Amino acid sequence: MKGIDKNDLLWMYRKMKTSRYFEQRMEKAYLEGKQPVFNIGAGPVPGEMHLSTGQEPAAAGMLVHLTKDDTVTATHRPHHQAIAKGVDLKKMTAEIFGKKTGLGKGKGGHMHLFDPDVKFSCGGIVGAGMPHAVGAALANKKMETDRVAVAFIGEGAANSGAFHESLNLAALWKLPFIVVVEDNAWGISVPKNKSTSVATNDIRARAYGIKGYLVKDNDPMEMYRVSREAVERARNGEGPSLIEIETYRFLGHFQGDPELYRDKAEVPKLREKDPIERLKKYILKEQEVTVMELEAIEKAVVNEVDTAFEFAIHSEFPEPEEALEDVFA
Amino acid sequence: MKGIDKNDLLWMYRKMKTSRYFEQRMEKAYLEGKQPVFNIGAGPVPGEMHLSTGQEPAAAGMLVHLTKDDTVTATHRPHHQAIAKGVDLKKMTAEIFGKKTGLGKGKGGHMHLFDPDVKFSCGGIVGAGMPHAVGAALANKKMETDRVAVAFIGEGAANSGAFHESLNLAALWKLPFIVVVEDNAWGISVPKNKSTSVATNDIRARAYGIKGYLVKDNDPMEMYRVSREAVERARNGEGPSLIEIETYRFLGHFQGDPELYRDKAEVPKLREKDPIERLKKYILKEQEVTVMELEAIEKAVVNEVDTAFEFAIHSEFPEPEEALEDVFA
Amino acid sequence: MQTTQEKIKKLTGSKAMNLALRQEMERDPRVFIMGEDVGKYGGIFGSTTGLYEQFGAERVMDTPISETGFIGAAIGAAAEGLRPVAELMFVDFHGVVMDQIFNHMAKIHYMSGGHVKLPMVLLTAVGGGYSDAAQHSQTLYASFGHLPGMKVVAPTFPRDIKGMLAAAIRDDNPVVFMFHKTLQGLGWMDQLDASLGPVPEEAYTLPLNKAQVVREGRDVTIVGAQMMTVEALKAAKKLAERGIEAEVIDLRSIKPIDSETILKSLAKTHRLVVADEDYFSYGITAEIGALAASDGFRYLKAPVVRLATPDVPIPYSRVLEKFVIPDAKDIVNAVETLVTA
Amino acid sequence: MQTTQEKIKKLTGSKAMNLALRQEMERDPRVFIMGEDVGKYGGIFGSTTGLYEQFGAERVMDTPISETGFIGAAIGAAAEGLRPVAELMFVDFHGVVMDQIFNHMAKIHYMSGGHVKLPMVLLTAVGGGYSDAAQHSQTLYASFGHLPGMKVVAPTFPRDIKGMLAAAIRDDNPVVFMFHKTLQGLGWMDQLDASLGPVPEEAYTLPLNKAQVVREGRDVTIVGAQMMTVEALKAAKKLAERGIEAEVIDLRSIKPIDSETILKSLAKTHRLVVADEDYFSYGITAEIGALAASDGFRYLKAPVVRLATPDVPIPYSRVLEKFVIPDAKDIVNAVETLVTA
Ligand SMILES: Cc1ncc(C[n+]2csc(CCOP(=O)(O)OP(=O)(O)O)c2C)c(N)n1
Ligand SMILES: Cc1ncc(C[n+]2csc(CCOP(=O)(O)OP(=O)(O)O)c2C)c(N)n1
Ligand SMILES: [Mg+2]
Ligand SMILES: [Mg+2]
Repeated sequence: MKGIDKNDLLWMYRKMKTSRYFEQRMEKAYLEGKQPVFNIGAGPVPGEMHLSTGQEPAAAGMLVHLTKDDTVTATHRPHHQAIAKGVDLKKMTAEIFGKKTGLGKGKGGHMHLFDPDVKFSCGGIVGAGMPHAVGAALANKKMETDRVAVAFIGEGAANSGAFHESLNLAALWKLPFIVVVEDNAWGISVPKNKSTSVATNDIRARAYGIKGYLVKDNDPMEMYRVSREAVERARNGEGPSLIEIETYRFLGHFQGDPELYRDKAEVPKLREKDPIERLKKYILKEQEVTVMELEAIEKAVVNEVDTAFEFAIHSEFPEPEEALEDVFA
Repeated sequence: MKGIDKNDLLWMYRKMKTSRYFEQRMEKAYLEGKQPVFNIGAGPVPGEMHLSTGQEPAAAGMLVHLTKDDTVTATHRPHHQAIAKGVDLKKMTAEIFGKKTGLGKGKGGHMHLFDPDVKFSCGGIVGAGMPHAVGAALANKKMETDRVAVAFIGEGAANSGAFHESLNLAALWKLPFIVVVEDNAWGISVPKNKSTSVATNDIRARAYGIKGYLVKDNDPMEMYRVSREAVERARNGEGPSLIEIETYRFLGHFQGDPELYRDKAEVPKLREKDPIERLKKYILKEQEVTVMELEAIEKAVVNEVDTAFEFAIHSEFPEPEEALEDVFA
Repeated sequence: MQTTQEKIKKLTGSKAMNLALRQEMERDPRVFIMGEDVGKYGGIFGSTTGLYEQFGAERVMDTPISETGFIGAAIGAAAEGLRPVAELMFVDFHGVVMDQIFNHMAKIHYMSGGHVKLPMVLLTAVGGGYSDAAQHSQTLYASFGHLPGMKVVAPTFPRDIKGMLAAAIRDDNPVVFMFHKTLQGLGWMDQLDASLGPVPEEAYTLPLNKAQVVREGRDVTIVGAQMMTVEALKAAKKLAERGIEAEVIDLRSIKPIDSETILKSLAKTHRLVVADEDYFSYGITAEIGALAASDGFRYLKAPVVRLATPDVPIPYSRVLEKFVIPDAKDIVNAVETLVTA
Repeated sequence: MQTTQEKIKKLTGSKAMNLALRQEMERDPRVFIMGEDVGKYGGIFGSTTGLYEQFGAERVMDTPISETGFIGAAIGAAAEGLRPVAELMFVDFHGVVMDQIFNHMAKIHYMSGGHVKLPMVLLTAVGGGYSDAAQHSQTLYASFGHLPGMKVVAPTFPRDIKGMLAAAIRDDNPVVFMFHKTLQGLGWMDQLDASLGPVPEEAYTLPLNKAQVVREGRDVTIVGAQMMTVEALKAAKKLAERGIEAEVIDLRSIKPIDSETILKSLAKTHRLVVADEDYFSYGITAEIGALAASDGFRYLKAPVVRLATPDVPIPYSRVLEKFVIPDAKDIVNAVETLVTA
């Protein structure tokens, strides 16, 4: 295993920061019109809102190794992956605001972001994106490229039938496919030990004769290392991998979640181990990077996100009749 | 592990013989009206016909350890299990002939045999019976009985989502559940190595933290031993098991299968290792049983099956209007 | 159903459902609940609030995200004589478990010649209206109504919710019980008057196969279910101001359709508008429209009007979603055109 | 479509389908087939006979019994620009993969604002008639027709099968292509005249959204699809002997319904019988019955007659199955009552 590339770490830092700041702004926008009484349909951003704050390493540590020609499928909690995959942030934000300028012209929304330019998609049905990534990997192989396809899922999704069928297919056909299981300890209110019969999902890789990796404690550097190996193996035709990362859900399952099911002390403890701070410290300590360089990145992040929000907020809503368009090509 | 009980072996011999002879008669009945040109809808027994000839050890070796209060779910290839579970043979035969006196009044047919008196069911959708057995095991546990539930599936079914979800649930809830995977090497025309990413499914037990067993070479005695252990463990609250048995499909996937996909030499080779003959030899050699005793069993078998066919053949068809009955209780 | 005035309380749809579950679980120890987040969370749409605390983890079971597994297990448990209530969180997720539902739950009784009973309830949330987009906003009434072997109900008002849920649990057949999110009266959604109503406290049951005339009228019959009933009632009020008296029928049962009640109304009004939150093609407007064209033909004096969500996925953006789901205004317009034509 | 006489051959439905697949695969290297037993076996209903030999295992891929996995993978491959044809062996199995079909295959184009195209075909066998019982005999036309975002076709005759399958493969949208087992002309089933017909050898396409008048008449319109079209034609022959001239419409497209062709016929005959091998409630008879009651109301002179498989699972025993699936005799009886009423 080679060392860690400084530019990769800075890239990860930037993406993680972008995701974090994006979600801070999004949380605020989402709660507009929903206070003092939470009303899911009110405000500038209606519907469900699943934030990934705390889970940034899972996305950045993997996606730093991909190009825009590699495919990613994500879940109902897609912002960190979308941002790290390079989804057009303006269009993505506009989509979540339901605007005509959005990725899906306002038809998809937060759970259904599609950016074919960077081969990103996500969806609201748990587990359902995995077979799509298997299909992309199959296409990659058929077209004799060295592209890979990565599916992100939650630890809850690892108990769905789609998980099993997808991994068996990917392994059987030796596809350039990787699944990243983001174990944030919870499937809504159900803790992992009430949903999963084994302690960690890397064990399940053996049921398909593929490589299984476990990244503990939400470690961005370890995620980086493990993902690099898995991506290299996939590109070299050595078949699929399963990576489980123990990650942290700082917020509720969705915004508005009363979170009565989890210990009040859990989140503060997790927040002490903020992975972005951790990465920052590591970079400053281990790499030849100054605080000023990082601050420049932070500024750029704020600028990028703010610009995206400006764009989204000032974009037009679609005309009602546009609802009838785009059913068919 | 205790030794093998002679009466158990004789019971197995009887059940395997019954199944074999039943299927010989059924094959003949099925082909009536379908010769010289095979027509699936013609003759006294229309529709698909999946015979289990060669696979008898899987059923007998497991079911010798169960009582009528234990639950069994089976597949589209259900005769050997149904017979070993003690399903009413007259009603079962009548059902396959589409008669009013059948288990399902002629509504179910060969793939849909239900005998609640001995807690047996089967169905035509691959993998779908597994969750039902999990549910029965759950009920057993809730009702604080020591009953177990056993699902039989084919090796092809082990790649379906239902397999994964069922095993995870059974393991998570530590249910008295066993799945028997009958690896007859084929899922219709697809060989195991083109459907399954691991060589044997016992490996997959580890993905749920449960016991996995492998029975090689269709061995009735080994199936007996392994099943006894799994059933005892289940009854003692030690949780689920997965047993894969390497078994033999002597016939086509269904009657009328041209079998162009498999080597002409395969079946003759398998037939040399006929498990019923093998059990017979073992019994005669290792147990204090005479040829005459076995002949008496064989006679009883013929008599039982012939009586069932007589009953079925001479039973009435339902009245057409009865099609509208029994939708609801 | 006989109850005394004193025992009637105003409850939300959610509380009514909750009370029915509680009373049935108290009455019959064989009844238990399985589903995602039905335990401590109390059900994403509040259907099981407080039940975990009262009955414990054995009878209010959180499940993994394994709908085929646990709804299939409910079938297996029902076959053993238990009476499971399985919650499919959103009806939109039925596609991961449809085989268990329509090939097994719905057919085993029949295929067994009536020998295996499956006394179970599939509880599921339906409906749109708060921008939850294409995979979380459907009603899919007809996706269930089309297939034989299950009773499918979709009550609107709290009193019906309670009585029909109790009846569903006591029924020896599989019942799909659809509750509409917006009609649950949840604190975190728009508040509707219709989501609060008088509910007898004591246990009672209501028939699973009967529609109800919720407003009498002579000029036109409007048939709807759940939110479309609510919109129809709103429309009827407006129409009355303009001298048009609409009769409104709340379907309550999606399968079977209570043709008798509909035809009786049609015999009186001779005009029919059907409103459906589900998709247009092969939906409720199709089934009831065809009923009018066949058995009701002699009563019909004008073309049947079909108002439904058009054949497009439910869009996310508020303006778009509002545009596709029919509402009172659409109904008023339709009736006015119809009556004055 | 222009073809010369010489190039037309008599082919079975199965051979017609086969030829379409072969020609499209020769024409476009992006087209490939996935499914259970589509390789050496050639498809349980013969759809892929000989294709494995011609195109090899890469383009005619046998899959594990993992419908969610491989049909989901087809979606993913289509999004990358390939053009998969995925075979779901029996339509009855759709329940294990319905989520991929209706929530993803059918909606992704829309949810992406038209930016992601899914050019794929879901090929599936439908229909009963040979005692394959409740889980292998359904048509489920409406289960697909009800849901937005997919074109659903069910051609009857070999010429249509070939042209519509080619069109489905070339279409940039997901198309569900249903072929009826009994109309494939397979050696191991009852032989029907309708399963053999003239088919141009060269490649051609036919529209996916058009019904076809397959017999002209003035007294009544009979609408059917696949086997019901065949039965309707038989019935029309019998009726003609009795002086009743029935117009028969072969639907071909389940979604969208070609209302224009139906209404045009209704304007002429004023009477409508709809026959459906699918279940009664919320089925084809509902959709077309309601079309008649709404847009066709002014033409209708008698009640619409709905003939369909009643709302029961398909029973196994031959007498029972025969009883539930409508046939020519049922149609004749219905028309006679209708015309003489
Ligand atoms: C098939 C399906 N079942 C249930 C749901 C409802 N649901 C949405 S998110 C979620 C929890 C997912 O848990 P996990 O996979 O761990 O992802 P996380 O939310 O923790 O990121 C559930 C049950 C769904 N969307 N799809
Ligand atoms: C969900 C589903 N997919 C496909 C089929 C069609 N089918 C019936 S049996 C079979 C092969 C099953 O193979 P296996 O599980 O090994 O059992 P075997 O037939 O060998 O006993 C297939 C594909 C089905 N019945 N159900
Ligand atoms: Mg999680
Ligand atoms: Mg097999």
